[in-house]
Amino acid sequence: MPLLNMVEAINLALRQEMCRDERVMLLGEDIGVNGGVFRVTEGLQAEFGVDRVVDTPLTETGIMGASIGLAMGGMIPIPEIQFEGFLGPAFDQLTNQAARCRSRTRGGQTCPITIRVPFGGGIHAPELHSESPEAIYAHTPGLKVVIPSHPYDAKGLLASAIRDPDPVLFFEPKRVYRSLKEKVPEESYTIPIGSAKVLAEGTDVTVITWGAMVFQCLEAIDQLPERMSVELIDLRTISPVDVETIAESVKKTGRAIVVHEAHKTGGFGAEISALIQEHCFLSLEAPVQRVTGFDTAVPYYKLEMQYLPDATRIVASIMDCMAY
Amino acid sequence: MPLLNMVEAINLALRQEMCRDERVMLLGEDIGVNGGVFRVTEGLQAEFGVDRVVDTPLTETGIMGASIGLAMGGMIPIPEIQFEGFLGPAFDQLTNQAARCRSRTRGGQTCPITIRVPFGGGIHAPELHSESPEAIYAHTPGLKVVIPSHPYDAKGLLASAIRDPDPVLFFEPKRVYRSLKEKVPEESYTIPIGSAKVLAEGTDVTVITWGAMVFQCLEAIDQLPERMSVELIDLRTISPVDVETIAESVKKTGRAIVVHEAHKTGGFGAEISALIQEHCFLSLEAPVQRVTGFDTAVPYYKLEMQYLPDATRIVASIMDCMAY
Amino acid sequence: MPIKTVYQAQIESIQILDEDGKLDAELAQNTLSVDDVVGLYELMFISREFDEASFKLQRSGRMGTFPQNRGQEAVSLGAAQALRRGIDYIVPYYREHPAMFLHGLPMHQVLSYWMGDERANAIPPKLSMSPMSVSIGAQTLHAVGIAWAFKLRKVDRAVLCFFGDGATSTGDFHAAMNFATVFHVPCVFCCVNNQWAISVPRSKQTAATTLAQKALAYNMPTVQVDGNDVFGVYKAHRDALDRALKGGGPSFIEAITYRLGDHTTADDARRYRDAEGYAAAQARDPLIRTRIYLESVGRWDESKQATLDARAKVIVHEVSEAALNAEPPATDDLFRYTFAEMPEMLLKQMQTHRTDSIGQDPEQIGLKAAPHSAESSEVHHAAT
Amino acid sequence: MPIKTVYQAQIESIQILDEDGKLDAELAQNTLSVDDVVGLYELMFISREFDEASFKLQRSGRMGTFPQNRGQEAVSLGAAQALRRGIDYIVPYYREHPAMFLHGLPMHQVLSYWMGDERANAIPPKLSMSPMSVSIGAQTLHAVGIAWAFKLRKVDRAVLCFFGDGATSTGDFHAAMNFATVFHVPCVFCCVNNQWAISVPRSKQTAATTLAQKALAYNMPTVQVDGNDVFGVYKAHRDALDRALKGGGPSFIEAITYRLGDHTTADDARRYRDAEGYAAAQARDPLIRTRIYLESVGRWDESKQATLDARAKVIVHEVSEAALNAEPPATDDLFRYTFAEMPEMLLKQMQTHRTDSIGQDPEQIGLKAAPHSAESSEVHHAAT
Ligand SMILES: Cc1ncc(C[n+]2csc(CCOP(=O)(O)OP(=O)(O)O)c2C)c(N)n1
Ligand SMILES: Cc1ncc(C[n+]2csc(CCOP(=O)(O)OP(=O)(O)O)c2C)c(N)n1
Ligand SMILES: [Mg+2]
Ligand SMILES: [Mg+2]
Repeated sequence: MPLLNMVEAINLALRQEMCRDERVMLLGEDIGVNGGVFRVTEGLQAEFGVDRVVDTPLTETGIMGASIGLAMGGMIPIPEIQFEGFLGPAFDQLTNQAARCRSRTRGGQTCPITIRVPFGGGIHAPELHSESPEAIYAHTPGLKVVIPSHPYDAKGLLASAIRDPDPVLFFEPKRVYRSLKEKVPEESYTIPIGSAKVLAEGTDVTVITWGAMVFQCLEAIDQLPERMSVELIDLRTISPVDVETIAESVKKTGRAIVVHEAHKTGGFGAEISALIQEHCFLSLEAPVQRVTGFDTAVPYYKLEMQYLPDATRIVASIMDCMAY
Repeated sequence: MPLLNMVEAINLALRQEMCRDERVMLLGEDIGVNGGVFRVTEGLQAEFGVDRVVDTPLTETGIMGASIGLAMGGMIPIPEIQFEGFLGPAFDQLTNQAARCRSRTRGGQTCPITIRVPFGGGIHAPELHSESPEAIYAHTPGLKVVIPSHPYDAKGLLASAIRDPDPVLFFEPKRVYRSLKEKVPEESYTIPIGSAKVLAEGTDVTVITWGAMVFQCLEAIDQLPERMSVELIDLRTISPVDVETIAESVKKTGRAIVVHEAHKTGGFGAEISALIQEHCFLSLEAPVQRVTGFDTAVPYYKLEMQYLPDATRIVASIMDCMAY
Repeated sequence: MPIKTVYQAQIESIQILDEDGKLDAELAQNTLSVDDVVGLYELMFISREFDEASFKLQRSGRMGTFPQNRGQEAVSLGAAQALRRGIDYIVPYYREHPAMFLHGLPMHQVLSYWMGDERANAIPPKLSMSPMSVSIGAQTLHAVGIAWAFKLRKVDRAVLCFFGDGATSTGDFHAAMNFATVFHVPCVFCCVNNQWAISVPRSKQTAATTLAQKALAYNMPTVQVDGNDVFGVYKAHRDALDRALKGGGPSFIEAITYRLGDHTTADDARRYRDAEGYAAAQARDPLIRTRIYLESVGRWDESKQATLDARAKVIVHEVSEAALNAEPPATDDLFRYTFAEMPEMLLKQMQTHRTDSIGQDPEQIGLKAAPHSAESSEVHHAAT
Repeated sequence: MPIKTVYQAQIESIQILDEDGKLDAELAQNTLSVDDVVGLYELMFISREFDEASFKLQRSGRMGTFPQNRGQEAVSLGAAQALRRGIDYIVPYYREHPAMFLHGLPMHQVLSYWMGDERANAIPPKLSMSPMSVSIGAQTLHAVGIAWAFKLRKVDRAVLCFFGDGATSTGDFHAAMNFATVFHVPCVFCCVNNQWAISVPRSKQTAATTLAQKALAYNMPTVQVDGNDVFGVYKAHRDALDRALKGGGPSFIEAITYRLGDHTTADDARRYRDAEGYAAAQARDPLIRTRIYLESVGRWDESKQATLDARAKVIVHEVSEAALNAEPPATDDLFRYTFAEMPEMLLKQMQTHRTDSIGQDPEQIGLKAAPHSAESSEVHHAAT
């Protein structure tokens, strides 16, 4: 089995889905000859031609709106938004049009698009290149929101997203793009959307996270005293969220910490916290804690590491929560 | 003291602030001759002229982006977005530009704009005219989000918003626009942004809400058995949220229910629920309950009343929560 | 160099049937037959009757907001007539019901739509159109995407997209025009310039002399047409469709007309409309002009009109009854179309009609869970 | 009618200093003095040196991504030269540092910016400009708003907005052009057509023959200019500024140039750039042309060049040192500029550098609260 990083795993999934179904096509800024600014679509235009891997003019509302139309016309488009900070101009088409297509037409018209978006911080990028807007889209009925943390998951989840009959927002944590390789099967496989993964089993406290923060959590767990037993859950999908896996774990541990890069207030951590007490109220031994980005704009990169949750903050929170 | 409805109260606040500071100006679709589709700006163009009450072309990103520039150039603009469903095209300028203006320029440039937006359901309007997107904007650092439920509050909060040196998103619950009148002082006054109001004192359970849902909650309280003592909190501002008032109440009652029109998942109720257990964990006798719109698109109006929380659902939730 | 001309353009305006009902026979060649015009006139008239009836339904509290097409019938129908039904695709906005009628949409669906019944958006499978768009400009990009798909799939179909003068100011319109030309897709843009975007007059919407010149920014073929002239509208669209189907790419048509009604039933145009402009526009009513033409060629008279009057009333009455008497939608419809497969949490919301966790799981307080069935949520609905 | 012409337009292209450094003396009248050109040439050269040094800083890991202006200096400086410093307002995007330098921005701020230091966005109070914009197109609306404010406040100032060829595709650009003309504001739109938007060539960005014709959609005066000709660029902007200040409203200028560098240091243009086009563009380098002109009028020679070489190196070295040696920003800066007054919850985040509720309120677990002071969060920072 080859060792692939996330960029390679996604590239492979795209290639396989394009081979599998000729209605699948890619469109976005710089994804053709240039292979995308992160090289995720490298080689695909050469292989599938300019009609199926399309460099578009610079307008995210155009990319999103045209993708909806392409889907209405029988294609399976995979638009790329170059950075999450540029989802802004596509917000209206994504939330008010793509996400409502099935509902508005009472099922007559569907919108099987997968929107690929590099997201999150930690790569010393300029302004608007390091944001985590996932909560906004998890609050959008009709839209699924998938966030893989590992190459293996990325490949299987992307295949599922592309085959999904409804719109899927697929956030790719750019900090992880090339930071690790793992064994990824050559052949095509799918991982169901909406199922979390328990990355470490434990009995004292549950840590729930997604995206690049998985690795900060793993680092934190390494730094904890040996006697502490942490269960780590990688949500992988935040909408629909796998509340069963979360609840089962917290019922066992009685303590929970959510970790995410996005701002605290109104972040998806709030939803997890609310769900936990709705489902595990009598098991909770301490309030659910949120270790998150601050309620400030994501700063320019000299202060980025002060903004992003890191192992130190996660460790401190786990220790405090255990002491409660 | 005159009896005013919310439309009249807002109109009066606008007039007074325009008299008070000549930099204040209004811009939006149909706000001039036509006085706005809800007549909120009625008479203002006649009084202050076409330079200060401006009918714009049909583009929300244009209205929002130009307002930011007007503020940079020394004006105090009050853009109107005709319905919350059309905030979509303004989303990028609002969240990535207006809300970051102070931070991006390290305080060198500020953005003292107040964005007025009629919002929420219950008036049998067409698609995209009945949404409640407040959670999205409460998750935007640098932006304040104010939602009055009563004419008196609307007038005082709007004056504060206009004088605030930072951008304020001012949601006006259209269901309440003309549904009640109350005594509103003729003279100018302000109500501080960020302070909730206890509308009814009680000891058994705390109900937290905002906007038009205040009236569904009041109706629900009326329907409860006499012996039950409910504390009702109208947040009035959801960002920054008045966590002290909430916590104080829940520490007393031990039970809390959040009611809002927006979809449950990722709604601002999740934040309130998370905050309550963070601040009142040891006082809680039951899980915080959320009575909200469903995780579906806001339906066309024949099903609207099934979507919106009503007194029946609120009563049921209060009774169940008390039985816990 | 040093100064040279790098670009030149000019825009033409066409009129074939003039204000007095006189036809330019030469230009009219290969456009509409007299039979076509009789059919179109009849539908114009029925649509007008439909608008009147809708107005009354709204005023009597039996319908929500409604946007009349009144005065714009020749644009809607002349344009739609240029398309092949069930083949070419119509992407309409909220005011273009006549075009949808011509292509076979059951008229009561439009009433049901404005009565707040989302089922009205389920377009019968054989028709080739999308539901009416509410968000101004958004649909122009969908039209381009559909046309692009047709091109990629090598099917011989084109798309007609309707939008108003106000829509030309949106970012989506700009993106749509750009994508259409860059990807050279078979899409016809019909800009219904009815002089108003609610209360904002065309002159305040843009400083451009014509809306047709918007297309110059994209090197898109563009023309202006008298929108009250059903021949001119037809010809402009027929030419554009032909070009599109021959691989000639998109076209833009500015159809100049006038909104004779209020913006919607929630609006009162007397607040902002100048009386003179309005009177002049009434005199240019496309129904008058088309009827004069038909009379002049001996194909229309008082008795035909009387028959049509009566027929229109019957049709519209039946349509209103159909909409008014429709079964109310099931509460479960609220949930059913969110995803192809309902996620667990949404299913629970549908089954319990509750969002509070105890309400969804009454066992938490020692009560038996509600039976999970479609009936239960109906019952719940009745109870609320 | 029946067919009449309703609109006509043509667009001109200007060149005053040609590829060989030859000046059109007539057109050059009332434009730049030879002294002006010496000053501009020197700054062009220093900017070029700045770009080189920045590239090296990035490659050696001491700076993040950086977008060179290389090849576009005549646009940036010719345009900015037409403005009155501290009076007329510049709204730049990320590639226009030469214009900002000309108007007095300390050069090290641009390096600090790309080193991820947000303090670099604090524009010195006497300068009249906004920070560089990252989101493509967004700044065009701000420029219009500022110009509109100047008009409303009746102050005699105009605005110059820079943006690229790619930006013309955005919805914000469309809205900005429309607002500018509808409200007739004193704003000059300088479209830096450097032939590329990252890897997307101008020909794929729009089907339009020229970018200048985008302005026709709004009835905005428009012109094309050779962007490597500092005289032409200056004249086009001077004319537009004069018009703006006389109440003549906005103007559009397409300045045709070529991005001689990669898009940014994160890009590798060899992946998509055709070698021939690139070679041809190198031959049209504005620095070469400007220098030939200055030599031809006896104002430049090898020794002057050698002096400038040395001076540029010193300046750029000093600037780099200033940026590299800046104190790191305080952690509290993260919080300080969110609102004029910090809400309670944000203050707690700053004071504790924590978001978890127990961490913010250690008394919950019987620990004493952390001391609330600026030092504490510094300490925290050091610990993380
Ligand atoms: C994006 C958006 N903004 C605002 C509105 C509110 N609105 C509904 S119709 C309308 C005017 C539309 O004018 P035009 O495009 O000329 O179409 P017409 O109604 O004249 O047919 C406005 C502003 C909307 N529906 N969508
Ligand atoms: C709204 C938005 N979308 C995408 C990007 C990513 N991006 C950065 S620069 C660029 C190309 C810009 O091209 P152009 O406007 O021609 O300016 P140039 O870089 O050539 O000077 C893109 C797509 C962005 N910054 N903003
Ligand atoms: Mg109109
Ligand atoms: Mg460019």
